[in-house]
Amino acid sequence: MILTALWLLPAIGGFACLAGRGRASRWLALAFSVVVFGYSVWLAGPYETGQGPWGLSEAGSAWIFGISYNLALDGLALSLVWLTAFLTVVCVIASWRSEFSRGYWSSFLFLEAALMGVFLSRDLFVFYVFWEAVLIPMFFIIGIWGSDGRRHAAMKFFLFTFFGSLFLLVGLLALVSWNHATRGVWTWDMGALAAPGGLAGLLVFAGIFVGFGVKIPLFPLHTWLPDAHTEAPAAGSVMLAGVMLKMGVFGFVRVLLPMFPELTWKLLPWIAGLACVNIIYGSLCAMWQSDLKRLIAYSSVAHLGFCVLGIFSGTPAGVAGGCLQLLNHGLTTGALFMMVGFLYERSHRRGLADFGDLVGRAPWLTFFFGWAVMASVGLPGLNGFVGEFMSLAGMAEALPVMACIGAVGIVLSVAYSLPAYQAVFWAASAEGSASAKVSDLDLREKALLWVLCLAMLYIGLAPGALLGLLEPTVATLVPPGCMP
Amino acid sequence: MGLPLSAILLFAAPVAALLAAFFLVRPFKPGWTHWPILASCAVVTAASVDLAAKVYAGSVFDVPVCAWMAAGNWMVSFGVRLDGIGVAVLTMVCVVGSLIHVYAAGYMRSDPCFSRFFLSFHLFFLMMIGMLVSNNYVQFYLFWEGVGLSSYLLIGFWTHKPAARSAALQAFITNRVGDLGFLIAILMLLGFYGDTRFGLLFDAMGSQPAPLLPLIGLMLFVAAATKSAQFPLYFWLPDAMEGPTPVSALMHAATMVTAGIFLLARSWPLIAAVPQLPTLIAAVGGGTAIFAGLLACCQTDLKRILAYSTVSHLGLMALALGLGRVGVAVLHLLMHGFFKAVLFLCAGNIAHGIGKSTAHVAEVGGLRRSMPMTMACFVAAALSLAGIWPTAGFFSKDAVIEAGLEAGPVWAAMALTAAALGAFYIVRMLLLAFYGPGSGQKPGHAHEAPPQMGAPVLFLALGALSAGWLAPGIGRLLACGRMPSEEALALPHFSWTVFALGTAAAALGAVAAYVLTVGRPDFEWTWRREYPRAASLIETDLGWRKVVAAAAFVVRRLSDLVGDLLDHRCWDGLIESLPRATLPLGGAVSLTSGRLSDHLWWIVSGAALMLLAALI
Amino acid sequence: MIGPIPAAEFAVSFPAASLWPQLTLAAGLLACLAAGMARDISAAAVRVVGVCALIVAVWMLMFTASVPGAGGGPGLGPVRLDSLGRAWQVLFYVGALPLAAMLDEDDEVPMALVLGSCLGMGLLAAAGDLLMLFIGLECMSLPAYLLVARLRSQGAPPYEAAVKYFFAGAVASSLFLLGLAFHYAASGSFGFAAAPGPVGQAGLALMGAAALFKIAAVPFHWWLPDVYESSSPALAGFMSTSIKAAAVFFLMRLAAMAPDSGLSRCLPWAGAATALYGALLALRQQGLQRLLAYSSLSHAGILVVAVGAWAAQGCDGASAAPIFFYGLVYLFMSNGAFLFLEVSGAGKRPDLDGYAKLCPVPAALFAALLLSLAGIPPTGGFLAKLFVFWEAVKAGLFFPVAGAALAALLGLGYYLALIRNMYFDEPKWSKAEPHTGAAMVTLWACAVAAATLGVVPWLFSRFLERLLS
Amino acid sequence: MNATVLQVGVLLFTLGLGMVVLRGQLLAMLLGIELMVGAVNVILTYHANLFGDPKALAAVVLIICVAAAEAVLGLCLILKLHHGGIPAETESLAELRD
Repeated sequence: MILTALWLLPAIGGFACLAGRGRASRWLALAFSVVVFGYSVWLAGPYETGQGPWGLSEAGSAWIFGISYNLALDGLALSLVWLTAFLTVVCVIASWRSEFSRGYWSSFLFLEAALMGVFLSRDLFVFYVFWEAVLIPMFFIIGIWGSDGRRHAAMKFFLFTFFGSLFLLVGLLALVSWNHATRGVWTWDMGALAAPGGLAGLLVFAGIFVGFGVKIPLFPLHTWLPDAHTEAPAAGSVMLAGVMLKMGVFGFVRVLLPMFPELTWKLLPWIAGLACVNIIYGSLCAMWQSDLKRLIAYSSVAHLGFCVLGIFSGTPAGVAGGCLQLLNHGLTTGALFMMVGFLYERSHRRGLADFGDLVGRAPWLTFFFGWAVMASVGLPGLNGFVGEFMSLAGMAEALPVMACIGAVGIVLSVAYSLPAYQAVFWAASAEGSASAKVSDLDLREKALLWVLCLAMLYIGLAPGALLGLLEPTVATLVPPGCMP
Repeated sequence: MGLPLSAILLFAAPVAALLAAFFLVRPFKPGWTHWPILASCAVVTAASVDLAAKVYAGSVFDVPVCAWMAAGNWMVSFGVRLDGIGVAVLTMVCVVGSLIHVYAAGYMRSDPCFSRFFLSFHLFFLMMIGMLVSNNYVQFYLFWEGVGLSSYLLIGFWTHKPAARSAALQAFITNRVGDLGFLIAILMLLGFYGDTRFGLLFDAMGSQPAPLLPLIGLMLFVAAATKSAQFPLYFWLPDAMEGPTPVSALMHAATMVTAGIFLLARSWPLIAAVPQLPTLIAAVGGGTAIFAGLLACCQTDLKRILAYSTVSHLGLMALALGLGRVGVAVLHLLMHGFFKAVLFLCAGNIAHGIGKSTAHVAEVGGLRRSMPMTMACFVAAALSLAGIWPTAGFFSKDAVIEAGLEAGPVWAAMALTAAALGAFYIVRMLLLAFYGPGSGQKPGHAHEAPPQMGAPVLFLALGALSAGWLAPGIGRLLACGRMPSEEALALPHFSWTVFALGTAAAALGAVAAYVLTVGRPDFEWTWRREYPRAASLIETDLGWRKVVAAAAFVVRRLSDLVGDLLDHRCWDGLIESLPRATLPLGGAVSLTSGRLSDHLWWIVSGAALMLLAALI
Repeated sequence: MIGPIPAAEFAVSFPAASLWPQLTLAAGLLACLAAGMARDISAAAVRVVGVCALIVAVWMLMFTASVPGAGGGPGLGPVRLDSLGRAWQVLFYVGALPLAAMLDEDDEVPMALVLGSCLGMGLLAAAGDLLMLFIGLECMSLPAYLLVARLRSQGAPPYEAAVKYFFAGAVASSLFLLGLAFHYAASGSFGFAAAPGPVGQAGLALMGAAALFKIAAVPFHWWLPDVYESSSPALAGFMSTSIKAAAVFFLMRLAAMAPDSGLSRCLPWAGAATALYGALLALRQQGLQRLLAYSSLSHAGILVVAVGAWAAQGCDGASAAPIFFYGLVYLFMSNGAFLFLEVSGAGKRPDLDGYAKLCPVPAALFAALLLSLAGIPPTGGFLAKLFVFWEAVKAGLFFPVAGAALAALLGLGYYLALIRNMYFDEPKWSKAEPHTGAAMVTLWACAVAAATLGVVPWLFSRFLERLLS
Repeated sequence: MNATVLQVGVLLFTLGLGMVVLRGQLLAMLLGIELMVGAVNVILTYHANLFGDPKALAAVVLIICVAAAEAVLGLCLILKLHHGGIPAETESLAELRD
């Protein structure tokens, strides 16, 4: 029951917020998110004492067609649960000032409930139900509280992601029915399913790969991301970039890699190539953008390219690096989006040309934004570097050429983020610019950003704690000496 | 054996100073930010001298501190390595750095963002120290990029100046290109050997060389060439002069730019193992020396002359290193640190005197009466740069020429022409600044620099003069570390032929400069109009800046092509048009026309269809 | 839930024991007409009679175990009560409840017609042979034609839809009769046994055509949009749930006669075509009732695919569960959606703009229903679609499933568009009329049932097994 | 012999169907429907005698009764149209469309 509480609590909170009035539901949301965060941190205790690959597991009741409500928690899932809970608290505090209706607060709690469900589920059917359930709250968050282009962005986001998950559903159905045909037992449990070989295996792999690829987003399936990120409210973008992009990669680690070990090894050049394209394509697109949020959205495409590069490298360093980069990207891009949200909150504009010499007006904002940009560019000593370096080191052991192409990403990332940083914060403000309206951060915002920036520095210099947590996941994926 | 206390202090002091300055002093008394930082400089200098003494006494330290990244059997750790080369350069950096810190306290006093400057300045100091004492490539890379970051912050310190902003951006991106090479080298090393600690790596490489060793060596050279401004990627250094003068003096003359040479010196066993690489380094070094020397002769801005001179001297160090004489290169690195810092600080005083951040040759002239002390230091440093006998520069430059002579006539010719060009542009600068009539500017206007700025310059000038006598001691210090082999670190003995050749070259340069500035005073201002093509060629660094601008344009066009055309219009447009396409499709498919009889026809056809399906 | 009352103790042992639900409905009908005799009868009284009749019928169904010898036993004549019939009867009567609860006409005729139609469906379910099937079908359809004429939505042209519906229905039933005649000519009996020879096949095909007409499969679908658009939303809800479920049951009876006949082979294709056609047309509609009409067309297509898959697997009892579950979930979804139109009084899509800001609760309920109609996972709609596709994939019907899946994706286009209008736009008008108690209660019931069927299916699985056992 | 009866029945049926589909007036269409039902009754009565099975005859009576109900309902609708002033033509009933 302790794992079910992890997603049930926010769900109850969501309904509670719906009941309260505007102001009351804001306090309810804060209370629930803090309680959930506390609970997830407390979970580390029982998690340590658990044995076997799964720190904590909870077997629920079985239902028809072999579907059974099983939940489990391993290192990667626990770290992503922490990230989700932490970012939800950050989002609630960040959007504290603006007058949002109770629906806003309940949507975030429902979103958190669905995300917890995705990270916890051991059963593919339960995983798929939570996977889709994430779309609904985010659809309303983007649609109702987004900026002017929100209607189109929300529809595009929902349709595009739903289209992707249709592929995932067909893949899962085929996988389960093939397992029934060959082994005569109905089961949807991730551990118990084996992958078909030959062409059927390839088709199932492709279906599931596309389903997860849309969420990451991998290169051809990424066009929903810039619109969704640009139009979402600040806290919405933080959750979208901070956690929802991780569901795809989490799906790879939890579903694809354990079930198709030899196929992932055979397709490694193609997938690594796709990841490198993701990095370079995302960076080039980011260079062209004139809107700050779209730029950060495309930078997420590039950063997650590193995650995929790491995870598919099949070496302990690469997989650990990829998983760690998931968390790093959550913190870094979450901070960036939050600060752009603060800018938008003050001036209702987010174009690069709309601001200028904020160094004088908002020195603290400049300091924190610079810190977050340096982390996202992968400056060693901050968290971005650790994830990218380990991913590239992992891929260097598998395919050195791909590692070199991927490494070009670090130059391109500077080429698109620093000019933008300078245009907004250092350059002289044009006459029609909104920088006059930008006031410096208040205590609440500074506290939030200090927590995030110190977390970046801590992970950058001492990632040992987190890497230790990810150790069992990496060990299951890459048993020592397994890489041929 | 454990880590000596002073090694711990090397890191603890600057970090403590930075935290104290940022959290305690800056909010209450921004004006006093420099006091904790100067204290930390003193502590660090004392620690470095103490470490030098320990290493000189023969104890080399290579101590792992703690694990950084670990996954499965793969691990990267933090560690400290103190050996001959490291400590020597560390001491020079600490001494020169501390003095420049004092100078900067005076120079930047009136600047509104005084505290931000000093925090970034000391951050650089911490990063430089960290790099010099790190014991594996990944940690080296961490501080290498930290130095790049602080140079970005300091070049772009005056954010209101557009030129400073673009120079900072250009510097950071170019350095990032070099870092790409460095990262690829590290990835290959890690991929093959699994560990990048210098000690273990070079022993392991001795037994079974990695297949991609030439690539690794080349990538290391690319990294060093970018950071130490060698030919292909040097253009960021002259533009970096937009930063305040203490920044130019410390980073872009004495310490930061030498990081590349230090990297090559540190990884000499790897470089030497690659067959053609040292000769390539020597060739590029020599070429850069001559190319930059030539350009320095024609510059009109005081600091840009010194910038090109730094590029030229870095070329000399690379030449010496390429010819196998690592000791000579490091010696020249140390000496160059002193006299180049003095020259920059004097240029700073001159500019400060006439109330501008940097001085154009036309604006200065005849300052010998109004700024006697600065002139004295300038003359001392100029002699040292030209390599005249008693000065420090003489010993290291002669060593380079002697290394050139040993290697072959071509290398010797390169070294000598570089020496001559060096003498030419430094004497020209001396005459124009202190003796020339100065175009229409009253000599009495410029005033001598205040004592807080004067004193450091004086000490450095003394160092530039007397450091030469320490050469034998430095030679023994360098030999203490086990890393590069003995003969690579040996310093040449004094030989009259080299003395004669060097002094002749310097004299030739000085006379030519005298003739062109004092003999024909108007030549300076007229030759550009007489030879416009040559002038424009010089302006664009013999056309190399056009090539770089073209490359930047290509990348921007590529991002436009991919970002706008490919992604936004074609791919996104296609996906957006799909849902819109389904709307008319519905209209085409609709069967209902509204009239009852048409509908009944559908029933008949449907029934007929069913019959057909049943009967066939 | 209390256990079933042992049949022996409750059901009087005369053969008609199994027809109690139908008898209750007949009694309700007569009570309604009798009440009409009295001059000043209130609409509430009529409503109470109607709702009670339906509820008692459902209660009887749930708690009288299927009488032994139900398979067309001696003396029972044309009556046959198998578990399939009893299960689907629950759907018919529960589908009629919202309409019965919402009727507030001043006279008793509409309620009598509704009960008459339900009685027809009851007979259809209990039919032992084709003749009884025909009678049930007609007894269901004739009141429906009149209801369409009587309960009209505002601004609908009078009688046009009723005339169209009548003539189409009449032609279809005459087609059925011709099929019956051929069947009799070939086999000599009206039983459900398949008739040999081409004449028998032709007979079955014609009867199948009549069934497909009643479900509104593609070639025979044209009447549905006009009828649903011009009838009142509650009536449209009744027709889209109960009458469609009866038609599906009718088709299942026919398909069970000859599982591998031409009819069953073309069912999946007709179903997929209907689903796609309904989805494509619904994208273009501006009128909300016409949009929901085409969306019910799309769902009917999926039901036909389900029946096709059931027939392809030899019509065994177990694999009938997905069809029933889909019917059950669709019942709540469709009734709820039409009820919302009744409650909100919205006609065109722009009327929904910013509705969430005016009346958040109905808007939220409608949004939940729309998500369930679209088949988004946490709701029941997804589970229903998943089981149907599952059966079809097992039966090897890959292309029809692909067509139906594409229709589901297109469905998102218009379902989400409605949610978008409600939530993301600014309200154009400020009036928000009060909501009657009965309508809101039923709307709540439908929305909660549709949403939770997906999340707590095991709660219902016991109910399903008991019914289908 | 029963083939010819089937053919006659089908002929009559198609005649009725033609009347319903081709004619514009609703009354004529109503007659068409009655004709179609009549054709079915012909076939059924013949085969009832052929198999000597009285149930079919009972079915015929039932079918006639149902057809009568349909006719009543159709006439009622047509009368309502007439009272409403709408001509009982299929052309006039064409307002509802996509």
